[in-house]
Amino acid sequence: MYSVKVYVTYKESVLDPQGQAVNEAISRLGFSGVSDVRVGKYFVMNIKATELEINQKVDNICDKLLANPNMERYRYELEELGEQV
Amino acid sequence: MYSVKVYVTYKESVLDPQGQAVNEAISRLGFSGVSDVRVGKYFVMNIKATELEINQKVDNICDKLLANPNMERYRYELEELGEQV
Amino acid sequence: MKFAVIVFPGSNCDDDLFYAIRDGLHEQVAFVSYTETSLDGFDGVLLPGGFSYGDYLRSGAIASLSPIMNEVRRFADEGKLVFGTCNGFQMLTEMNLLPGALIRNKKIKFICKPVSLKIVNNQTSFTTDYKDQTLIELPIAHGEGSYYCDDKTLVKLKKNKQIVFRYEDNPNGSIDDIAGIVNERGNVLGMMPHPERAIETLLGSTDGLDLFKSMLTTHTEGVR
Amino acid sequence: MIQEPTAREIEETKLYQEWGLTDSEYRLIKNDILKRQPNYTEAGLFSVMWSEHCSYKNSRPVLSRFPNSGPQVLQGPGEGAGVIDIGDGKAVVFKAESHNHPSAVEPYEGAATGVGGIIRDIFSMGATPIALLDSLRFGELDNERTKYLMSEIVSGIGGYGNCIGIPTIGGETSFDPCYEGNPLVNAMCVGLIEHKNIQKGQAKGNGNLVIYVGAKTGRDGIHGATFASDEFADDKETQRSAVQVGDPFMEKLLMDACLELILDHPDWLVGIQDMGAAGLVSSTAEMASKAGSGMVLDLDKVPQRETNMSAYEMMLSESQERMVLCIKPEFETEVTDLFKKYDLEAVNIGYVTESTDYILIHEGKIVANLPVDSLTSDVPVYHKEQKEPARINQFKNQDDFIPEIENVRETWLDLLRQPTIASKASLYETYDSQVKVNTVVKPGSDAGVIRIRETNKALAMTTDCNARYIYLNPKIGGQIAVSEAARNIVASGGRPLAITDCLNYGRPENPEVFWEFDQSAIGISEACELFNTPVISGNVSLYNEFNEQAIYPTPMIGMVGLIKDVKHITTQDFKHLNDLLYLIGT
Ligand SMILES: Nc1ncnc2c1ncn2[C@@H]1O[C@H](COP(=O)(O)OP(=O)(O)O)[C@@H](O)[C@H]1O
Repeated sequence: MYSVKVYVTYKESVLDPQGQAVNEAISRLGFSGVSDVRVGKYFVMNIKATELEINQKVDNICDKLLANPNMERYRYELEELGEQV
Repeated sequence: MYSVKVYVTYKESVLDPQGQAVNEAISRLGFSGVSDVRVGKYFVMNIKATELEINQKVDNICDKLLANPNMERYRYELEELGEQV
Repeated sequence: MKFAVIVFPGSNCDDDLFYAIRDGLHEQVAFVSYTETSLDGFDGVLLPGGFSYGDYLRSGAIASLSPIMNEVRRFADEGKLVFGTCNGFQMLTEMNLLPGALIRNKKIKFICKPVSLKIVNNQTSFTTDYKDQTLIELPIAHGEGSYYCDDKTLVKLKKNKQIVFRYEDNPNGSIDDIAGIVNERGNVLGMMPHPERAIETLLGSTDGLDLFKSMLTTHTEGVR
Repeated sequence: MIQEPTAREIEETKLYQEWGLTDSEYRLIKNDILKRQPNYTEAGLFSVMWSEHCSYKNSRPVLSRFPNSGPQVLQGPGEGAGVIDIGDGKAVVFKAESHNHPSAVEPYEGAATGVGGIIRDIFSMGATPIALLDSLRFGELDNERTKYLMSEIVSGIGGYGNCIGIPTIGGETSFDPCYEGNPLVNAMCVGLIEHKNIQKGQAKGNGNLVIYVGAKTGRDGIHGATFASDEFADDKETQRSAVQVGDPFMEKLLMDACLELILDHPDWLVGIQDMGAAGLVSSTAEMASKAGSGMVLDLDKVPQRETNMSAYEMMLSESQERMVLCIKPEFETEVTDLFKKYDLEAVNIGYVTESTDYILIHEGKIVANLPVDSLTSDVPVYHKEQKEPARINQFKNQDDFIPEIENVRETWLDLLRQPTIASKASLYETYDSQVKVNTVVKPGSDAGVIRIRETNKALAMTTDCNARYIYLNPKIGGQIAVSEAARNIVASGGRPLAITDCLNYGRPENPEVFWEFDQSAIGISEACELFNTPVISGNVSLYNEFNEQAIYPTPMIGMVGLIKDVKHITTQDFKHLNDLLYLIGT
């Protein structure tokens, strides 16, 4: 069993209006020196798989569902959990 | 200058309809053994601050804007960047 | 001509399309559930607007994995007419039946209002009944309708005359003011505005009717 | 798991006070109703059912002033929503609901779940929702917090309505410093129904099954009802329990499934009610009490989102998107299958009995056993003290203010710049006002108008209230609120049918607040008599205060009118050059 964290963001070339809005809101709140805010999605899940399979499985799930390659890219982190049944 | 990554998720007890929908979609795609999907937000930004200030500054931004303490919690990672002006 | 309106969990403009065909175009129309696997007997497919699966994850993404979508793909591959509006457009890009993607509106907010569109190609299966370069008014209602594609795709879209509708006053930040595009073959149209909401004078505009009439013309006179 | 306090500890530590029960109420429960100490679960049930939000214990005497009958009234107050005949075997169903406190804490979700709740009230009557309206009050737009609240609340309303696919076709928005710490978020839903399909929230018939449908139960919003009956202060803000998150997608499925059950299978269904404030206990107890029945619920069967939930938590949870059905046992499989088609769980959690006992079983043990009426009708009614505020007399003695306008153009532009007067297009353009293709008049005119398919008729609807008038003179202000609504209906081509309301005030323990409440109700009643518009549903929201400063008395009026022929529909914009302008009235 793995705990998997997936991070999905727009590609650099895609305008990120949410990031811009957050950046402006931060400035309006009076915080200076904050720039280049980008907003993405963050998924946490548990996946049952062997060490051999896990990377391919996560890649597959990301390619097919969690990210749209036309505009997004992803990265992920794995953490092995104790054997839970 | 720091590169800051903030991760915001609903507290455990809060309903996560997105997570549920994504979990079901993953199963329908034929991937087995995936459970407890939670969807959160992910922010990347650059912040100018000294080592002394940075944690408090990020905490403040999160408390005031990026997360609603009534329903969400956050964690973040800092990475010091070279001195860019 | 017989149209199928595909209904996904969370679709909410399915009725809108149904009435447009039945009461506006006076042709046959039936709802088809996302769980079905056949489109036998239908001549055109309509993908409705709304919030399939709550627009969770990305709009249209989860719906595009439904059982019926393999059949929609086959239908499109055979050169038959497929039309998607709003959420339906988002599904078509998610399935790569149309290039590019629809992202969050530039000003973030959902926008519901009438917009002015220019017919930039009236030589498609969906626009023959419009005059070229005319302006029409259709409602929009979306939060993620900003059309995005990379530069290479944009060049290709222009070269192949795949851009069908452009906004006169771009409401959402779409690249090149794009409001609707067809695939290379010209039998799949996706657009953010809602022609099915502009069918009756009582409700403000009838500018959408010619789109469905064009589909009928194409069907009776053969695909261009 | 935390050890629950014993019945004795609850009495000795007066824990019930924390949940909003007074000493005398506790004594009434212990000495007269149960003749024993209530246990933890039971005390919890009483505390939410006897809160103002569920019981109207303070407002009932005031509400009794309202006219609520008439030949056109098919269902007055008391069910999920009121129903008015509009001919052709059809009727219109509507109600308004406030979600002020949750929206102050989590503006997006608070507003969204407010919309979700009022929609459930409408479809649980068997009606198809056809339109939404809202009524919003904020502080002045001179600070970031208010701008943030407004932006999130408007997004939340749109987010829910747009997603579920019900057009939002009208509303009102105004700004005044008195709402800064306690914004008002009122939502109204209108539905259409055939007379024969009108449902009741009742659980009757020995052995009939109690069915739970929709989202799983979590620990969200526990004590939401008592929380709605409590005022705000700065220092308390962080102690709030997590508000509920809305899932409009789930609600769309739930709505479609419930309507299919009601419209296509009336023989399977005995009663239906939504789980709103005080969730499971309020819905089931009301259903049984209304029918004079008893009920046994097995809480182990309640679908749960979290582990180790106690009976107390399950009964008080305000998780959204849930409904209770009472069905005939022979159709259990059919009902389960119908919901399964929509990917929804329908679970049998109990049954109706002949007695009038309300019995809860958890982990094989009886955890509550009460006379069901003790939760619903034995609630004490309070006649609160009233006192005319000093300001009213002061106003009387003040000289009339005669404005001197030097530059008409400047003054006019200044007026238009006032957020309360300025165009609200930037707000209502974020609402899908056209989905379902029946909207003839969108937001931006006097009233929203929806045509009724297959007829020549249409319905006009509006929400109105000028709280300043009510602050200055509650009685006349109340009359003005109803009159304004009526004018908006008439100006759209309709004849007023009836009203719903959201009565937003400060704490009723303050005699001046209570006087405002009562006086404005008198004014509203008088106007309703005159316009022949009975009050067929509504909602009371008290304790709207921030740091002990009450809001202006704000009774929002939601009115629906019938337009006999779509040809009569009028909009407020000028139509042609050289058309003549008339001023009518005084
Ligand atoms: N929150 C809102 N939601 C939907 N429509 C709104 C809202 N606020 C204002 N409107 C619309 O804007 C128009 C003007 O409203 P309002 O400012 O209350 O003026 P009036 O006093 O003329 O009713 C109306 O058509 C109303 O329906």
